[in-house]
Amino acid sequence: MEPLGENGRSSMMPNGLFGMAIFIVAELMLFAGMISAFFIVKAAAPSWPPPGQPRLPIEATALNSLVLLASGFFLIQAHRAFHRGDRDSMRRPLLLALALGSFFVIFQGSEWVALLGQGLTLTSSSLGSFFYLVVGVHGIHAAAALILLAIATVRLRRGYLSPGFFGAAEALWFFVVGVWPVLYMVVYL
Amino acid sequence: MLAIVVVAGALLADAASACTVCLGAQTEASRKAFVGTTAFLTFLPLMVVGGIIALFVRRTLAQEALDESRRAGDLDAGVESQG
Amino acid sequence: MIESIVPAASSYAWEIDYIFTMIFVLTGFWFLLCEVVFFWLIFKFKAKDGQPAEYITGSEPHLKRWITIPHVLVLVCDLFILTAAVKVWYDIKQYLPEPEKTVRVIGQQWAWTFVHPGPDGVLDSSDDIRTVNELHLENETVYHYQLESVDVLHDFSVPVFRLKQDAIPGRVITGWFEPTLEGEFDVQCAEMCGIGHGLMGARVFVESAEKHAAWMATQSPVALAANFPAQRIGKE
Amino acid sequence: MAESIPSDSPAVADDHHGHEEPSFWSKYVFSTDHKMIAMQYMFTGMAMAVIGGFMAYAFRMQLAFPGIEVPGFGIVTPANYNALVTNHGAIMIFWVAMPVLIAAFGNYLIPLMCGCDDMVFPKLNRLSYQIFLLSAVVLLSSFFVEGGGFGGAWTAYPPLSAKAEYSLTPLGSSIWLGAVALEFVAFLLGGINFITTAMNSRAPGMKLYDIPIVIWMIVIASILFLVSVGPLIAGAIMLLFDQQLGTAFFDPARGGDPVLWQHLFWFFGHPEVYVVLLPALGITAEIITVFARKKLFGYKTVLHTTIATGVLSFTVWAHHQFISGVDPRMAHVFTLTTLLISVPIAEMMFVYIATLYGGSIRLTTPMLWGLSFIAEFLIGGVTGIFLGASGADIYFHDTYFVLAHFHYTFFPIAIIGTFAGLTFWFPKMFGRMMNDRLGKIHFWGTIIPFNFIFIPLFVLGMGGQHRRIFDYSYFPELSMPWMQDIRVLATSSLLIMLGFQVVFFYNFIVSLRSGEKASKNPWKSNTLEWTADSPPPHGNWKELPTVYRGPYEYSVPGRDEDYWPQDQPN
Repeated sequence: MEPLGENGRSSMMPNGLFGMAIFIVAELMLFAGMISAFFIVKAAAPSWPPPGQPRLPIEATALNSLVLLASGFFLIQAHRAFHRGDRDSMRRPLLLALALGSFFVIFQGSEWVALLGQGLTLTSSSLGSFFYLVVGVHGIHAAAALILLAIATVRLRRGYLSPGFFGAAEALWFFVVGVWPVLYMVVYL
Repeated sequence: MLAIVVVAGALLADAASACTVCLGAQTEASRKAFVGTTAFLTFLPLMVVGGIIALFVRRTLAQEALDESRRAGDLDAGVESQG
Repeated sequence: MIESIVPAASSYAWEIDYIFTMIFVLTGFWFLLCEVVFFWLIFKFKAKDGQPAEYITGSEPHLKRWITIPHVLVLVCDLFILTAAVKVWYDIKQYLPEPEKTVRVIGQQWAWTFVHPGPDGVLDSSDDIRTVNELHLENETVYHYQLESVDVLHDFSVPVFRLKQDAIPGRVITGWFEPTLEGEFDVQCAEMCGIGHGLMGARVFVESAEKHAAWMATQSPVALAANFPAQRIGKE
Repeated sequence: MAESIPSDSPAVADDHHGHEEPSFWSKYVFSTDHKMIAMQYMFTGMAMAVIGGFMAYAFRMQLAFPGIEVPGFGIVTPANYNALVTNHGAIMIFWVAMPVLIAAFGNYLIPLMCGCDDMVFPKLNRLSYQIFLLSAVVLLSSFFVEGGGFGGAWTAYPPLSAKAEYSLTPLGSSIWLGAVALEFVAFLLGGINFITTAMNSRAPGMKLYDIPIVIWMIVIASILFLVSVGPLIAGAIMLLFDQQLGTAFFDPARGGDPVLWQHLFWFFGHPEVYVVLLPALGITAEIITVFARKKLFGYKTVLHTTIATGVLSFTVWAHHQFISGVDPRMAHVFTLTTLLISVPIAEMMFVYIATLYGGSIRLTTPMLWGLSFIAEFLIGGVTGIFLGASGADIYFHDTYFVLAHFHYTFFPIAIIGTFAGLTFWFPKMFGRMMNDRLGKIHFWGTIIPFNFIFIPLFVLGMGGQHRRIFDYSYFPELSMPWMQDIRVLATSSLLIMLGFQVVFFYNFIVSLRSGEKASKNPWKSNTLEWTADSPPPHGNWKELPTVYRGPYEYSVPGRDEDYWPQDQPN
């Protein structure tokens, strides 16, 4: 049980983390809405994937997903170190998580470029529309979470990283990592 | 109970063709998708928010009990120091 | 109660009127009860000098039952309404009787096109009769309607039949009705469909078998050609 | 609540309020003070209410006297009419009810009633208002682009809303949708703030069951909003893509599904009703307890029924789609849940009525508004049963019966609830009392015409008359003389009601400048906001209060005074 907050206020978790948790619930429903829409359109289609469309790179993305999961794993290590109060040994896993996360986003971007070249565009089919919508929205979240993590890294180096900020940043990144396998299974498989 | 029986009876009855999506195999899939996503969207928030609120309320009530006992402890300590 | 304003012209119209009256009586009872108690309390307990308010927490059993008992009664009323609603819905939307005739209803911005089966009684044959904003029906005949839309959402609404169903582009929606009252009535579009939504009305003519047959005769290509020799009537 | 973090991060509060005399800009425009932001929301909401009311005036005139040149507007063409009804609905719900009830009262009351100096994320709060203001400007600008304002109804069903060739408003529909999306983002940020502040930053000693009901209601409403808005934002992005980028999410000809939008829209649309209802119910609870000098008849009953309502509100949304071509068997489930949700709401009404029992009722202006909320909302509640019962909805769907029903819920919520809260907290907000006599004139001049607007519309709905039709002369059965007389009655009542709002604005401005000075606690109320100065300074209290008991300890036996403020040790 955490101690009473400032002025004896009952504060069960840092404000930043609390606010981020509420935000993440809203974002979860955003993805739930898109997944629902995807299932409805997919079920109504006479054949899936739509004919004449390039195949999504299932294997390459599977590897890329592992990179993302590894990033999440390193962030767990950083989290543990942070809560042990061991700020020195959290720098390395935090940087690794950041690097792997950035790799994931960049790799997804290069995949987009390749698919656009092969003729899968936003308007070419409902598969294309949903692919760019869902993966794009996830990519925006990933980029935002990476920016927060980068700020956290800077603050760690300067020595004023607070539990609230770090909690918020890592919560968003865990959400990005956690929702990706679901999206992968829904959109790619 | 009666309500459940009534609704269940009507659900088990055959769907008519006013059901726009109940004709043919492909529209059958579409119908299932609508029913499935309806259930999904309906129950997901209840589970997520319900879980968070249950956790929050439990922790807060425990915290309040702790505060209460701490306050009682302070009071006792105060009485002792005065005594 | 509804039939005093709008005539009931289909075989299931009475069911809707019945459920309306039922809900009206049940909710009306609760509504009046609540308002009477409410205003009585306001006048009874208006502030008077030297008469302080009572301290009531709401957990006293002899007072709390004034909440719990109505609460259970509301639930019981809900059950009656639910049973009636499920039955009416089942009869109108879920159950589909065998049709004697089928008409096709096509909504588009901003008119209704009706395709009647010709004298042979079958749709999609050469003697189909296609009209715009005029639906001709034979009285006391079970009809199926096939509802389609060309562009946006429309809603096929015939108040006298107590019938309403959305038309969705890309889908064919089948439902049924059986007219029981001869006359001429309004058809409306009940779903916002653009600028002309307010103009998208049509007329439904419910006719006896003889009159209906006579109308069909005037619509046959031969009769039309005789009446308007200069005008070519396009038929698909 | 403070964290020792520099304030340059997006998710973190700045807690280092300067208490020096601020400049005009930092005091009124870029303030992070929750009270100033609340006032900004309040006045923006009121301005939008005037615009929405003017729209109602224009199209009601057209309905009563088809084809006339409406004074102040001109001829109402079909395109105008559609744009007016669409934007009247959207403005009244998204730009009046939400900002005033949740954002304004939430911002004002949560820190004051929970005993803290400000919201936990003040900068986020300011950002939320700025986005909201932007959304309002964007919405209004949609009227002045080529093609005019969006006219596809506030539900914006595709394909009508998705394609310019159907809606004939190539820019208007996208701008409208963008405004709605911006507005959602604003309230998303606001909602995060409300929940975090109320749950994480309460005064010492304020336990969960010591939180005033209105705060609980605003928090639960914020949760409902945050959880339900996601699918609609997803839908709005998809619809915007359909309009501007040529995708086919809702185009049946290219593999999309138009019913999908209704799915995403109503998943949000129904909880939204409870999002605005709950704060109004909470305001009523505060007012009734104060002016009846009574403890709420079962604090926990109200709280638990609110939570039950919140839970059930996620399970009823498909009752808007009974006749829209979904599986007919789904109607049975949603009829069941819709009838079930009437139980907690009915129970809440019973509790409110029972609270009057044994009271010492003072019929001040805020109390009149609070009581009329109950009386009028009951009509809205019972008429909802007709529409929730699938069988009856076949007939009533999209008729004036629906319209009258939801105006009997939304008018008490948005108008009565707002006036109740505003007249009640006016002394606290502006430090002066409002004129009671003018307040009562305004009250009766609003309530009586209101009933004469919408009771006639129930009759028209029973007559099978559909909404959103700009001229009934095209339908012989709907343009019978007695129906036209009813429309004239409704419109003239609206004119009278709008006329009486002048009394309110006069009263508001005069009281603001020269009303009687208000003491700290003019209504002898228990909750914490009445222990601060009127109006409270920046930071609210010199010394933040401590809470010792629940908020509704009125007329406790054995005490000299009939109230017992939450911060008094004994």
